[in-house]
Amino acid sequence: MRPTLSHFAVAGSPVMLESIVFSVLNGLLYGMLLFMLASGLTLIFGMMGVLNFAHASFYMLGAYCAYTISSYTNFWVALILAPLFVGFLGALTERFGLRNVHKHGHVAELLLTFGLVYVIDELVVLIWGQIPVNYAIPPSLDFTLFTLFGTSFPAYRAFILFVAIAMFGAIYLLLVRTRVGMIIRAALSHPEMVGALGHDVPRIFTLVFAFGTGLAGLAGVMAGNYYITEPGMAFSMGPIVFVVVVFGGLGSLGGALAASLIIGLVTTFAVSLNYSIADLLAAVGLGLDGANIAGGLAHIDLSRIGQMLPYLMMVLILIFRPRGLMGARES
Amino acid sequence: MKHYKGLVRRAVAAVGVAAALAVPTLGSAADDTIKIGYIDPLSGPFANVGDAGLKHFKYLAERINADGGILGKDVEIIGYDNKSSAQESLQILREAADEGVHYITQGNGSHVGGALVDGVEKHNRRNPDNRMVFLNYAAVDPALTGEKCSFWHFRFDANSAMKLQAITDYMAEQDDIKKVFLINMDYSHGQAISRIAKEMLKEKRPDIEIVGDVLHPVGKVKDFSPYISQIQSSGADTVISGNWGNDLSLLVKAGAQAGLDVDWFTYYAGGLGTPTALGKAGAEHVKMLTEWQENLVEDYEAPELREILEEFEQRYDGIEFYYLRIKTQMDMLQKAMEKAGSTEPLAVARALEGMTMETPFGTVTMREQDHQLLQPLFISTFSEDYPKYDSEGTGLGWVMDAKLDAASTAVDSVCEMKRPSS
Amino acid sequence: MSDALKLANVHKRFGETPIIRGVDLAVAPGERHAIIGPNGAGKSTLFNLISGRYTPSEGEIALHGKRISGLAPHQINRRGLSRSFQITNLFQNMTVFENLRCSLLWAQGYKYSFWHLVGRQTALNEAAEQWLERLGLSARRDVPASLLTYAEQRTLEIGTTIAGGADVILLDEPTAGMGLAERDHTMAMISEVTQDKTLLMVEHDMGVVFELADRISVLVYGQIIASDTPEAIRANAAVQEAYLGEAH
Amino acid sequence: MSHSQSSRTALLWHIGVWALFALVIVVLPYIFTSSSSISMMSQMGVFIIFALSYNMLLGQAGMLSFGHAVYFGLGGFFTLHAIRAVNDEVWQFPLELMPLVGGVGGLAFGIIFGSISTRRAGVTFAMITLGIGSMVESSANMFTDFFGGESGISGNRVTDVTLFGFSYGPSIEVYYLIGAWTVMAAVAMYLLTKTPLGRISNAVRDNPERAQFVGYNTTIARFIQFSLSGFFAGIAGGLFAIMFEIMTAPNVGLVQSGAVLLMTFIGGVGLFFGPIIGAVLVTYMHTALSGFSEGWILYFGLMFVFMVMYAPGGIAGVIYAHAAPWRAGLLWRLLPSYLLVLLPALLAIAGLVAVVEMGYQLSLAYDPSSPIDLFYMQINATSLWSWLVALLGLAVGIAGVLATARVVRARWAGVNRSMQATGAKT
Repeated sequence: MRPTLSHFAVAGSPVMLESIVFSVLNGLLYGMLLFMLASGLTLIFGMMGVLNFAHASFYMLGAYCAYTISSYTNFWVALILAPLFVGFLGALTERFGLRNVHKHGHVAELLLTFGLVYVIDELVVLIWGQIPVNYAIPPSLDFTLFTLFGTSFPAYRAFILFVAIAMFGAIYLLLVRTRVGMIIRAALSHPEMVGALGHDVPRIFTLVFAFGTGLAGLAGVMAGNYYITEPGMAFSMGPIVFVVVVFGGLGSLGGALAASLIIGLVTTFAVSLNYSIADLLAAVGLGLDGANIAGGLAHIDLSRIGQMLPYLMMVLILIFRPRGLMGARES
Repeated sequence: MKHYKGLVRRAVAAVGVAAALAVPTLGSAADDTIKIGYIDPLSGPFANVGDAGLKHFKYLAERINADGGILGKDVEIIGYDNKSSAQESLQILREAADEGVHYITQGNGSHVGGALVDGVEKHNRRNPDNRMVFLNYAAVDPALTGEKCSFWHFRFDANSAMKLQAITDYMAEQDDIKKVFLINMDYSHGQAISRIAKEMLKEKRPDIEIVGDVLHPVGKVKDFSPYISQIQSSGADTVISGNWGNDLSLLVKAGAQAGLDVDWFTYYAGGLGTPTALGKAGAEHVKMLTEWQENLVEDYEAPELREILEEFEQRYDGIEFYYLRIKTQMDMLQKAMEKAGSTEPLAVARALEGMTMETPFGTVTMREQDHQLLQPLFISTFSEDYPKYDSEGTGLGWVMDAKLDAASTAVDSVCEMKRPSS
Repeated sequence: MSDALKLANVHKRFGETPIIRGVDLAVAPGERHAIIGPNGAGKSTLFNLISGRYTPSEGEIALHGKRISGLAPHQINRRGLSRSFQITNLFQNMTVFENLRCSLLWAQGYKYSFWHLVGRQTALNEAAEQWLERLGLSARRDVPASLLTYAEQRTLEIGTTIAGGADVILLDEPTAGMGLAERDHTMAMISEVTQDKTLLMVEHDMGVVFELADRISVLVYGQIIASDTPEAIRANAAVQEAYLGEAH
Repeated sequence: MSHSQSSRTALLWHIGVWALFALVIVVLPYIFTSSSSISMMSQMGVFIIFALSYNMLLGQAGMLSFGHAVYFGLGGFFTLHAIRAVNDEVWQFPLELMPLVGGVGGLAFGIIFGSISTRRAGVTFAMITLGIGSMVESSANMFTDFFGGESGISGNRVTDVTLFGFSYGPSIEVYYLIGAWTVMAAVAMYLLTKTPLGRISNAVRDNPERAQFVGYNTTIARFIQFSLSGFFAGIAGGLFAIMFEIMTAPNVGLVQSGAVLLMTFIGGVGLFFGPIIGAVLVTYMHTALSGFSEGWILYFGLMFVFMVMYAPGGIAGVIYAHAAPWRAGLLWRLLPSYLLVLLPALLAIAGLVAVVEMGYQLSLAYDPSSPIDLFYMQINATSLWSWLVALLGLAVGIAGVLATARVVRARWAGVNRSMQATGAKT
């Protein structure tokens, strides 16, 4: 038996509306989480030209640190301390790792962070084990904020949205209003200029890397309890964050925001509008025989394509617009 | 942990003399133990499930050894991490054969189970002097005892068709079920549930409407809320899911967060973190079909099981005794070896065929036709009002709703077993 | 007979900033033509436009009467134009011999072949050996380019530019950074290897320019203010004022 | 002329080296006879081809790919489908040539995806390959007829259609089949480096701009090199499929792509034989170390990071760096300083291994308080003292390495000076 297609038959009915509203909400939420990760990655790339492969690993470290810190204190302390600690680890990475291979070029830097993925992921297993840890949503945020169409919207999701937006605002102000921000912005568009202006480039690099990884840590703090804190979380997040950053345009904060939201919405809608092309055709009165090849392809569910869509989008944009949605320059 | 020690020694040797192409050999290859290779995920998204299973086996082996072992030999469980990969499992199979392992056991993932049935079959054909027996404690794809059935494979868990038969028998009597939603993992196991559930419901309760049938990627979904809103908007009152591990925890967690008001019929809600994830939100709503839950020792006379469950929980903080079928499997293996008077795989496999055994809940039979164990099954509800044992300290426990006799769970099999002549 | 190289009203802007502002230039076949001008006049940009590194914003460039502006560098190279770089631009990890052999591959028609073994192509290897001798680098045959001395690198740079057999050669400051003795040696080498070729070069060293060039063009702020024989340029008042007067 | 003389000696020398390589492959199973070593050595053969094909990109053409397993995996899937077709008797094709099916499959997809990705270079190229790799991996869920879904596809390599009358059931026969292909593919890839395409790929790697100004379209050069690399990766995948008789979606995935990058880089990208060392070493360590725990990945990750930082030429690069002092007869001046550094290095490694193993024991073991056998000692991971001793060893070792490394550097400086003074070839 097929799923009923009443949604399509009575488009505009509350059922359809409900599905859309919740897909938008879920998509926004996922998108903002992606953005929290992508913003740090794109800043680091824009400033240093380093594509930090281990970014999602720092995200995972954020979640685990928050788990440990909150088990001794509480969530709010962890929310402050865990990103700071992750940022500190990032600074160490830059100071004692990346700086040494800088002379060998960007590919060497990329390879170093690639190796770090293995090291960090394994260290997490070493310290916290392979079994998911019980990093829970704080009780003070564990309630239903409002109920819409009979579906409740948990307060913690609203909190994630709030933190993500606050973070975007803070980064934006930092970049536009402060001196450091101006230097970083100058470096984003003309990296060779900053050194010429007499700034201590290595120190700025360390700071930017620490800041970027700290943002990843913050994303980990927020997402670790919303999802599940387990050693596979970096690997499942890593490639998609790259997609976001490349799609939005390497080094572009606005692009990262737009790309995060687009990809968040696209993947969410692909799941919630889970009808195969054949279903759609059937809805308009066209039957397709599943046995032939065209029929076989048409019977692939959207949700299955959904997993592939972000990567397809990334490959297409790299072919047709290599600098991404809003990238300032081609890598 | 002999295996692990050996590993460390090899690790050190390899770090020291990395260039020397030495052959990895295991410290003790002596024949005085019965080695059972446990091939399941010990890393990755399903590591918690694999780890719990391994602990069950080790604990039960320890008990057998304390009673003098089997035929005077100790049972040794060797854990191998297959990373949920069929391919990795086949490589392990080869490794295990070299290490003198003649009995392997696996449960998590019918895709792995299928590859191992095939792999063991090929291995035994090509290496008749070094055969292996595959004892399957949890891979439930009906095909493994159906079209893919093998003489060397024995299944100790009810297969998916049997479980659905039991669930739909029960559902057929619940008049308030009107709309059913199916959500399952996208591989042979989930696909089988989706297919069979629709067939059986249509036959037993043609008035029930299937309002959704979703397959999601295995171990990759982090946020189930899109699926939950799909269930919500379908108007379902009942959900059937064969999900396990994180895929089940995250699913019910997302459902609970969204305030989804449905009854869940599950295979695996009983342990390994799922009760914790369910919490109060699952009370009175989540049902499961299993061969065992702790409170059954209140309903039946089972002192040994009571001792085991209490000792196990004490020993492993946070893990409860969840797999009765692992005990059944070990007991039947012991019985078969004693009957055959040997640990030689062919003789033991022959002894296992058609074997019956008494358990506190009734007689279990290893069906000769397809090597599928028939055992009594229970439907239970997650409830605040439980007899004695709560689940994972949640303050909620499982209450038996119905018992299904071993005979009533039987589903016909298409298996045409090819038996080796020698 | 058409000019070897002809630029007509060539403009190049980067964003809003014009760098080349309407250059017209004609180089006859066999001519040795030098471009001089103060720093920032746009000499390197002009070379980059001719060699296809940049595309002109406006105007047209023709090689032997055929339009080349808008083509990719390799296409222009195949039509018979080759260039050297101001900053040495070699295959740093390859030996001197390999560098020369690489620059001969396309010219000898090997294209992207993966069915010839270069070691067994007698004609190719002999040609490369000959170039080694002509450049005086035989003793350094198997040394990686990155380990050569500066003068040797410059020599190899010019060698790889010319070896491919192009008949129009662009040399960007071939003697920059050299001592006097090295300079004279390089000059002699250039005259020797560019016989029968059309040569366009950018050079700061006036000695080199007046010794080697048949004609000289003076580029100031993206425009050619004079183009004539060395003697005429030396006498040209505007040039004296705009350039020579300041430079010397 | 002396050149032809020397080229003849060079030719003989080359033939000798390859003959030795083949001989080693023939003899090994007589030394390591157990079936798991046969299986491990077969894998080494497969990964030698795979890593060499990867080095056609990274080492020879400067293309850092994060998606090379696509061609390896798809080659394997094509081969296995072909084998199944022979199983089902709808096709007749000898098993010995089956890897060619994989090669052609790898080539076809190398052409398709290469035409997209090779238009860019550098980091953008790396990102496109990552995107394509992820795309192909996740599309395995969509095209379940081809990829077989979660369970993958399997076949039976014993097809009865063979050239040489072997059944290829026993793993030793498969080993020799893989060995033969390894020698053929390695020689072919070696010769490729000696062709105009090979030279131009080097040129494009070193200086794409200059390559254009000697008449080459760098995109086309990269594209052809990429496609051919796909061909050899496909052959490796085909052999992999024959060996395991099962292919699953992760075989085309990022983990596999990462593994080949790891082994190629550790072996060394700058020299042709580097990836061979890497493939052998990584496969050995994978098989020897990955049993119960995944700790080997940590050791590998650390080793990889260490090499990126201090030995970017990989193991082959380190070996090659000693060729010149050896020829100049100056190696003896370096060795004592190496011995000096070896002692604290061993201490540091021992401390590290102890810390890591105790950590795993605590976080993963069935019973953390059971002692671990390490360095012929019994160490208890739950005791504070063991941790203190291990950490102290690690710290003292690192300090010692830092101190003695100065001596090594000073010796090297001395050796380099002497070599320059004597005018020895570098």
